[in-house]
Amino acid sequence: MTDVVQKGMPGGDARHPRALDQTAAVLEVDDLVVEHRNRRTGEVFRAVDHVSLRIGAGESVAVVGESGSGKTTLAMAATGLGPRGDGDIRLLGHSLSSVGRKQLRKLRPEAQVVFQDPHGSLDPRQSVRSGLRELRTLQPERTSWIEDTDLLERVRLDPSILERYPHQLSGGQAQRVCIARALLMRPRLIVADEPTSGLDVSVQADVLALLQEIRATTGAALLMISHDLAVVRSVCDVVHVMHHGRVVESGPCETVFARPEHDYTRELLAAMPGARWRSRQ
Amino acid sequence: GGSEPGTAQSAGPFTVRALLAAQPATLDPIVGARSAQIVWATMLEPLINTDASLKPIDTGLLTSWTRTDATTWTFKVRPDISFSNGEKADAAAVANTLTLTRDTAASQLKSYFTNVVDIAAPDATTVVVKTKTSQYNFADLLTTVYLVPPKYYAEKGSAGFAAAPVGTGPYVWAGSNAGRDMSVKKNPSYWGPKKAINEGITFTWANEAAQRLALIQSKSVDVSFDLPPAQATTAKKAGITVTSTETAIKIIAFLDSTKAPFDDPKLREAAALAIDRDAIVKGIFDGQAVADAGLLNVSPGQKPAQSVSTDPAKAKELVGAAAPAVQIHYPAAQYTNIEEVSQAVGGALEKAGFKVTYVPIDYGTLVKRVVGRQVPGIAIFAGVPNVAVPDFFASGFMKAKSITGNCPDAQIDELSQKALEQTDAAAAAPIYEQLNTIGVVDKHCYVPLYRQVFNYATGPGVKGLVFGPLNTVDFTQTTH
Amino acid sequence: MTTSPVPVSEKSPPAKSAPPARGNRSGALRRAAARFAALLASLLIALSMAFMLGRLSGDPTTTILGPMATAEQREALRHELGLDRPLLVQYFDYLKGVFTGDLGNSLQFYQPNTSMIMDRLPFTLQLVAAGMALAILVGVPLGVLAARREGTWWDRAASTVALLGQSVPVFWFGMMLVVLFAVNLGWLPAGQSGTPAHLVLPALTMSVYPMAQIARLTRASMSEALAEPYIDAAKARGITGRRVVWRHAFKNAMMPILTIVVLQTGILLSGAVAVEYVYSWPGLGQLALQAIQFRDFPLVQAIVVFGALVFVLLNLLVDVIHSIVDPRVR
Amino acid sequence: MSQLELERTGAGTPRRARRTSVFWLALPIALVAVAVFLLPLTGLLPAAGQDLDATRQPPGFLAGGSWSHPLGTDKLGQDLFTQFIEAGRLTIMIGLVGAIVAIGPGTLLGLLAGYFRGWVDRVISVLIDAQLALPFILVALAIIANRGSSLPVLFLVLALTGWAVCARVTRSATMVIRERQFVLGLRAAGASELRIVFRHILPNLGGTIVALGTLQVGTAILIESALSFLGLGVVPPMNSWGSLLAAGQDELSTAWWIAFFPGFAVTVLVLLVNLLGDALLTNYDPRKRRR
Amino acid sequence: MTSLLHVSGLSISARLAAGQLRLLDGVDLEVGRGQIVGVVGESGSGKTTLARAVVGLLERNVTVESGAVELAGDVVVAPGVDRTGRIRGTAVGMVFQDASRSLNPLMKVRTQLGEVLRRHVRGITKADVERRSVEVLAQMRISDPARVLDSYPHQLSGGLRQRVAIGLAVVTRPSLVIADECTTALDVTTQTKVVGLFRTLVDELGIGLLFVTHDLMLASDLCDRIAVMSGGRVVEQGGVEDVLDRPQQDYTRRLLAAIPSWT
Ligand SMILES: Nc1ncnc2c1ncn2[C@@H]1O[C@H](COP(=O)(O)OP(=O)(O)OP(=O)(O)O)[C@@H](O)[C@H]1O
Ligand SMILES: Nc1ncnc2c1ncn2[C@@H]1O[C@H](COP(=O)(O)OP(=O)(O)OP(=O)(O)O)[C@@H](O)[C@H]1O
Ligand SMILES: [Mg+2]
Ligand SMILES: [Mg+2]
Repeated sequence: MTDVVQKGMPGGDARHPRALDQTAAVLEVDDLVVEHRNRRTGEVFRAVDHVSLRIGAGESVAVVGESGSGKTTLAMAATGLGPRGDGDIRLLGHSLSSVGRKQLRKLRPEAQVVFQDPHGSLDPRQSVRSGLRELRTLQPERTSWIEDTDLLERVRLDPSILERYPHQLSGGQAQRVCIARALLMRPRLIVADEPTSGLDVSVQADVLALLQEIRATTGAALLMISHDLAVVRSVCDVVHVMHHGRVVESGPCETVFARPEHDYTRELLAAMPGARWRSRQ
Repeated sequence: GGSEPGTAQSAGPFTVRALLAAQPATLDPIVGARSAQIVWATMLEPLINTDASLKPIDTGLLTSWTRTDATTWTFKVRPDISFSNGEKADAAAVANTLTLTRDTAASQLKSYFTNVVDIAAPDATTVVVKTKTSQYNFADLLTTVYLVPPKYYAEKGSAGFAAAPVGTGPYVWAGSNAGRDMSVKKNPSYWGPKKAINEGITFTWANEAAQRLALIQSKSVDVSFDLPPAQATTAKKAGITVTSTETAIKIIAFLDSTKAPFDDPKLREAAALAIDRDAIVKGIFDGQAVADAGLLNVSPGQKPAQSVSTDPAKAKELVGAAAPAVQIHYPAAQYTNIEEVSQAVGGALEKAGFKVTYVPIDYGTLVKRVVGRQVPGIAIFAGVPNVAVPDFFASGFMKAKSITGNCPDAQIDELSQKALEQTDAAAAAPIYEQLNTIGVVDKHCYVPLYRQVFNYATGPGVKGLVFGPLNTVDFTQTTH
Repeated sequence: MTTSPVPVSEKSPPAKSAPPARGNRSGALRRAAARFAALLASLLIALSMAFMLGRLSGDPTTTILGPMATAEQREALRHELGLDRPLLVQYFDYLKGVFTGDLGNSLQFYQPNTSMIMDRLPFTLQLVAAGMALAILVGVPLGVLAARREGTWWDRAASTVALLGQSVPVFWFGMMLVVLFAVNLGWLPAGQSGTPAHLVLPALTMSVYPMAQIARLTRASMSEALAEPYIDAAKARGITGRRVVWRHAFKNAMMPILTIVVLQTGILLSGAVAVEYVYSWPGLGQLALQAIQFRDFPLVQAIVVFGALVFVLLNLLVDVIHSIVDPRVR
Repeated sequence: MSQLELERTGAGTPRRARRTSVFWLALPIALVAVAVFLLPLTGLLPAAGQDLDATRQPPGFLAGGSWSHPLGTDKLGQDLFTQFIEAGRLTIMIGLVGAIVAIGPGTLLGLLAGYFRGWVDRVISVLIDAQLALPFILVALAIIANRGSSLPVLFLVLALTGWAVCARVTRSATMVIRERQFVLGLRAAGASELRIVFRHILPNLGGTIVALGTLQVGTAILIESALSFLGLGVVPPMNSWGSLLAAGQDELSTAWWIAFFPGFAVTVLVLLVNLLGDALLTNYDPRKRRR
Repeated sequence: MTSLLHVSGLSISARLAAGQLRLLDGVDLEVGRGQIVGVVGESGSGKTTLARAVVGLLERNVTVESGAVELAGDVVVAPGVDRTGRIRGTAVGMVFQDASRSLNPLMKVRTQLGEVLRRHVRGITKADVERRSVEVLAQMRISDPARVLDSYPHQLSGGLRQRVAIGLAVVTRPSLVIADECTTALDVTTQTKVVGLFRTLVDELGIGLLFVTHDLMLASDLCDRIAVMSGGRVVEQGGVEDVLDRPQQDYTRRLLAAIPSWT
C-alpha cells in the first residue's frame, strides 16, 4: 500500500517540515479524553473517554457508533479543530499539544474535513470560484498543482458550477464542491464526518465512490465517521466501534462485522435495516 | 396634605389653586432660588415692604430706617409680632436673619451683604448695621430679605425649614404632596391689616406653557402664572382674563469690549445701531414685551435720558466689507423666546455685515463663562433685579470687577462708587444717568433690548390677585 | 443571554440515560451564581458610569449661588460639597454611600435623594403600571392576531399599526392628544395628577412605545412558536383553535414577551421623562429633568443609580420567572 | 422532478417577493431624501431670511395665509417650508451618521464577543449589560447638559446609547454563524481567526447589519427629536424636524401647524425606515433564510 | 382485508409567487386494516405532503386540486372539502419525524395525554384519564409509566420521547396511524425497537399504518406493501417482495442499486 501512496502523491514530501517515514502513522491518538462544558448549566460531559487509535498512511479507517457517542468530538480533536482535551494527538508526527499556533496553522491543511451538511460547509456569501481562490491565497504552494476546472472535473462537476453560490447547488453538488476543496489542499488525511447522511441514497453512492477514488489516487488516509454500517463496510478497512465515549471494539471490518465480540457491536449489526432484502440477495 | 387640585370649587370657603411654571426648589429663603419666593412669601414676610413704585415703605416688619452716619444704619422693628409657631419676631430675629444672609455659604443674597461688617440688636426693637463703605440704598436691600424664626431655623436646619416653613405672614404651611403640590392655609392670627379672605392656596406646577394654558382652560386651576405671549394671546381669545405686568427683568446684549471683534468701538457702534428692539418686541413678542433702551432705569416705566436708536444703513457702513466674526452666547430655554431673540439679533448683525455663530448653552454654564471672561462677542441674558436699585445693574454689569466686566473703565468704577455714597436715591439719580450714557450711548458696550412682560391668567370670577414687578404676588384678597 | 429580547431558540440537550459524565449536579445553582456575578459586575460598571455622569453634569456652584457670587464663595461651596477632594476619594465615598443606601443630598431641594425618589416613585409606578397594562392588553392580542394570519392583510395591518407606535415621537403624540382631547374636546384633563381621569392621557401616551414592542415581539415569537412541530402535532391530535394558540403556542412564546415587559418596565421607571414632562406628571422623570437643568449632580447620580439598580433587579426577576415558566431551565 | 429540484435548491421565490417589498419601501424614503436634498438647489424655495414684520403667518391653505409661504412663517418671520426642507436634510443626515456611529463600534464588539466567546465575550457582555442598565435618556441629558449641544456631542450620545443593542444583536447572530461548519473548514485550510472573522463572518452578517443600521436610523431620528424637544438637540441656526417641532410646541394652541408638520414628517419617515429595516431583517435573518 | 384509507387521484399544488407548483400528481393509495403500507422515495418526492394531506394539515398556500381521500368510506378531503377536523385525533393519529419537537416542551407527559383524552372522550373521569394514560404507556413497552408521566419531554431520552409521541397518537384508539419519518432522528438500535413496536401495535390493535420513510431497507423490513414515490407521483406500488425482487420502474431499480452492498 505504501507504494500506491508514493505514486499517487503529487509533489512529493518536500513541503513537510521534515520528511516522513513512510510507514509512520498519519494520525496517532493516544489515550484521549475530551470533555464538554455546557455553557448554560456548567455541567461537564465527557464525550471522549480514553480513546486511542492510529491511522497509517493511505489507510481507511471508520468510527461507528450511535448518536452522541463522541465520534465528531474525536474527529475534531484529532484534527486540532475542536477542543483538544487530555492525551496525546500526533498529526504527521507532530504533537498537537506542543506545536505553536503558527505551526498548527501550517499543519492543519494536512488534514481536511468533509462534513455532513454540505451547504453549511460553504460560506453562503462566496461563489465556488472565489472560495477556491481564497484557499489558493491561503496556501499558495500547496494548491498550485491543479487548475480549477481540472479540479472540478476530478469530482465530476461541470466548470459552470464555478460561478454559482452555495444556495444554487443541490446537496450532492455542494458535497462534491466540499470534497474538491479538501482535495485541493493535497491533505495526508481526509476526515469525512457522516458525509452522506444528509443526501439521498442515489447521491450517497456517488459521493462514497468519489471518496474512495480520491484515496486511491492521492494516497491520502481516510477517517470515515458514520452510523451506517453498510456505508462503513463498503468503504473502510478498519473499524472502531464507539459507545458512550469509549472504543468498545476495533479491528478489520471483515473480522468485526463477521464475528462481533462486543454486545454493543452485535446490537448495532442486528439493528441494521434491510435484513429481509439481504436475505433474498 | 393639601387639598385635591383639579376638583372644581363652588361657593363657600375658597382655596386658591395656583399653577406655577416650575416646582419650587427649597422654601428656605436664605439659600433658595428667588423663583420659589412666590410660595414662601405667602408665609414669610420681607423686612421692609415696598409700595407700587418699588420704594421702601414703613408698613412692614421694619417701621423706620435712619442713616446715623455714612456707614451706620439704625432700624426700628415693629413691636409685639410673633411667628406662627409662637417665637418672637423681634430685633434679635431680624439680626439673626441678616447674619444668616451674610454668612451662610449658599446664601443667595450673600454677595449683596459683603459690605456689612457688623449687625447688632441693642434692644428688642432696634437693629444697628454697620457697613464698610457708605451705601445709600442699604434699606432697599432689606425689601428682599425674608424674616425667619431664629430658634426654629436653627433647630430644623435648612432642609427642615424648607419642609415646613414658619413665618409671620398671612398664611401658614399646610403641607405638601411631594413633587405634586404644596399648600398653605390662612393664618387667622396674622398681625397685619391685610388678613387673607380665602381659606388658603394650593400650588401646583407645569413646566410647559401649553400645559399651563390647557389647565386654566379646563378650569383645573384658578390662576396660571407665566404664560408666554403665544399662550397669553390664545387665552385672551378664549375669553380668559389675562393680566400683563411689565417687570423689572431686562434682556440685554452684552458686548465684550476687551476682545475682538468688539474691542473696536466702531464695530460696537455698528452692532448697537443694527439691532432693532422695536421689531423684536413686535415681531417675536407680538407686543407683549417693552422695548427698553436703557441699562440703569430699574423701575418699570422709567426711561433713560439718552439712548441709541436703530440705523441699519449706518451700521452697514461702519462694518464695511471686513465681515468680522461674532459669537452670540445665550442661555438656551432660560427665558421666553430667548432663542428667537438671539437669532433676531444675529439676523440683524448679519444684515450689517457680521458673520454670526450661535452658542446656546445652559444658564449655569453661561454664567460661568461670563464670570470667567470667556465670552468674546455677544452674551445675551437677563438682568433680574432682586431689588429696584440702579446699583444692582451698575455693580452687576458695569464695574470692571462686575459679573460681566465687559466694559472696564476707570471712570465707570469711580462714578458707581460715588453714586453709592450719596445720601439718597434722588441725589444718586444724575450720576446713574451719566453712567448709563457712558456705557450705552458712548461706548456701546450694552445694547438693552426689552423688559419682560409677565402674563398670568385667572379663571372666571377669580379676582383680587395682585402681582408686583419683582415677582411678588399678594393672594390675600383673592376671591371667587 | 437570557435577557435577549431576540428570541434565540435553544435546542434542549439530548437526555442521556447514563452519561459517562463527571457531572456537576448543582448546574442550575452554578449558573444562577455566574449570572448573578455578571449582573453584579454590570451594576458596578453602571455605578461608575453614573458617578462619572454626575461629575459630567457640570459645576453646580453658579446655579446655586447665582451670578453675583465671588470666586471665594464658589470655592467655599465646592469645599462644603466635597467637590475639591480627589476624585478617587469622592468615588469611594459614593460607592460606600450606594451600598449603605445613602444616595446623598440634593443640591436644589436640600433633601435626601432617596426620600425624594421614593416620594416620586408612586406616581411613576402608577403611570408605568397603567401604561404597561394598556400596552399588554393591546399589544399581545395584536401580535397574536398578526402571527396567526402571517402574510395576510390582517398581519400587515396589525404589524404596521404596531410599527407606527415605534415610529411616532412619543412627546409629539402626547402633545397632539392634549390638543385634541384636553384643549379642543375638553374631555380629559391636560395634565397633572389626582383623579383617574388624569391618568388616561399620560398612560395612553406611555403605552404607545411598549405596546409596539410587545406587539412586534409577540408576533415574531408567536409565529416562531406556531411553526414548531409540536403545534402541528397538537392539531393532529385533534386539539383545536384557541387551546392550541394560547395553551400550546403562547405559553411557549411567552418568555421573550415577558422579558421585554419586565425590562421595559425598568426602562420606563427611570426614563419616562418626555411623557412626564408633557403632562406635568410629578414622577421620577420630571425630577430627573429638573435635576439635570439645575446641575443637581447628586440627584442626577442618585436617579441613574436607582434606575440601574431597578434594571438589574428586574433582570434577576426575568431569570427567576424564566426558570418557573420553562422546566428546561430549572 | 426537475421543477422540484429547482425549488429545493434554488433561490426561493419568497425571497424575491421580499426583495420587491424592500424596493417599494426604499422608494419613498429615497424620494424624500432626494426632495430634501435637491429642492434647495432648484431655487424654487421661498427665501430663508428673517422678516420681523411678517411673523407667525398661517400656511397657504388656511384662511389668512399666503402661498408665498406655503407652510406659513415662524416667530422670526422665516419661511417654514424652506426650514422644513432644510431641517429634513439635517434630520436625515443625523439619522444616517447617528446610525453609523452606533453600528460601527456595536458591530465590532458584538462580532468579537460572539466569535471569540470566553473572556472577551464575558467582558463585552458585562459592558453591554451595564450600558443597558443605565437609563439612556438620563445619560444623554447629562452628557449634553455638560458638553452643550452640538452635532459632535449629539453623535457621541447616539453612539453611546445605540452601540449596546447593536452589539447584542450582532453577538447572537455571530454565534449562530460561527457554528456553521464552513468556519471549521476555513480553519482546516489554515485561515487565521481574524481572517475568518472579517472576511467570512462579517460579510455573512452584512444583511443583519444593514437591517440593524436601518432601524438605528429611525432610532437616531427619534432620539434627536426627543432631545430637541427638551431643548438639548441641534444648535440654531441649524434646524432639524425635532427642533422645529420643539419651537412650535409653545405655539401649539395658536399655530398648530408649526409643530404638526415636522412631527408628522418624523413619524412617517421613521415608519418607512422601520418598515424597510424590518423587511431587510426578515430578508437576512439567518434563521429564516433558506439554505 | 377491508379498505380503511383510500386515496384516489389526489393532486395537490402550492401557490407560489412564480405560479402554481404541483406537489402531488394523481396519487392513488390504499391502506387496509391491520396493514402497514410504506411510502418511500427520495427527498422532495412528496411523501410528507401526502401524509399531511390525509390529516388536513397542509400549509396555507397548498390546495387540493383534484382527487379525494376517503377514510372508512367517507370522503374527508377533496377539492374544497376538508372534514379532517372531526377525524383528527379520533380516527387518525399522526406521528412526526422529530419526537423531541412534537411534544410541547412546557407540558408534562401527563398533561399532554390528559388533554387529548379529555378532548376526545366525553365525560371522562380523572381516574379514567390516569388509568388510560398508564395503560397506553405500558402498551408502548415503557417500563415505568409513572415516572414518564411526571416528566417533561426534555427529561426523556429520544427513544422514550418517540414512544410517548406514538402513545399520544394511539391513546384515543384511532383506526389509522400515519408515521412520517418517525425514526429518522433515532439511533439505529432505538429505531429497531420503535419499528418493532409498530409491528406489534398493528397486530394487536388491527389498525392501519401508513409508514413514510426514505429508507427503502427499513420499509422493506416492516411493511406489507410499498409505494415508491418520485416527483409527486407514485411510480410503483405493490407487495414488498414484488417491489424488491421485480422492480418495474427504472427509478426503483436505481434506488435499489444505490444501496451499499453488504458483502
Ligand atoms: N460544544 C459542546 N458543548 C457541550 N456538549 C457537547 C458539545 N459538542 C458535543 N457535545 C456533547 O458531546 C457528546 C458527543 O458529541 P459528538 O458530536 O461527538 O457525538 P457524535 O458521535 O458525533 O454524534 P452524532 O452521531 O449525533 O453526530 C454529545 O452528547 C453532545 O451532546
Ligand atoms: N407549502 C409549500 N409551498 C411550496 N412548496 C412546498 C410546500 N410544501 C412542500 N413543498 C415542496 O414540495 C416538495 C415535496 O415536499 P415533501 O415535504 O412532501 O417531500 P418529502 O418527500 O417529504 O421530502 P423529505 O424526504 O425531504 O421529507 C418539495 O420540493 C417541497 O419543497
Ligand atoms: Mg457527529
Ligand atoms: Mg418529508
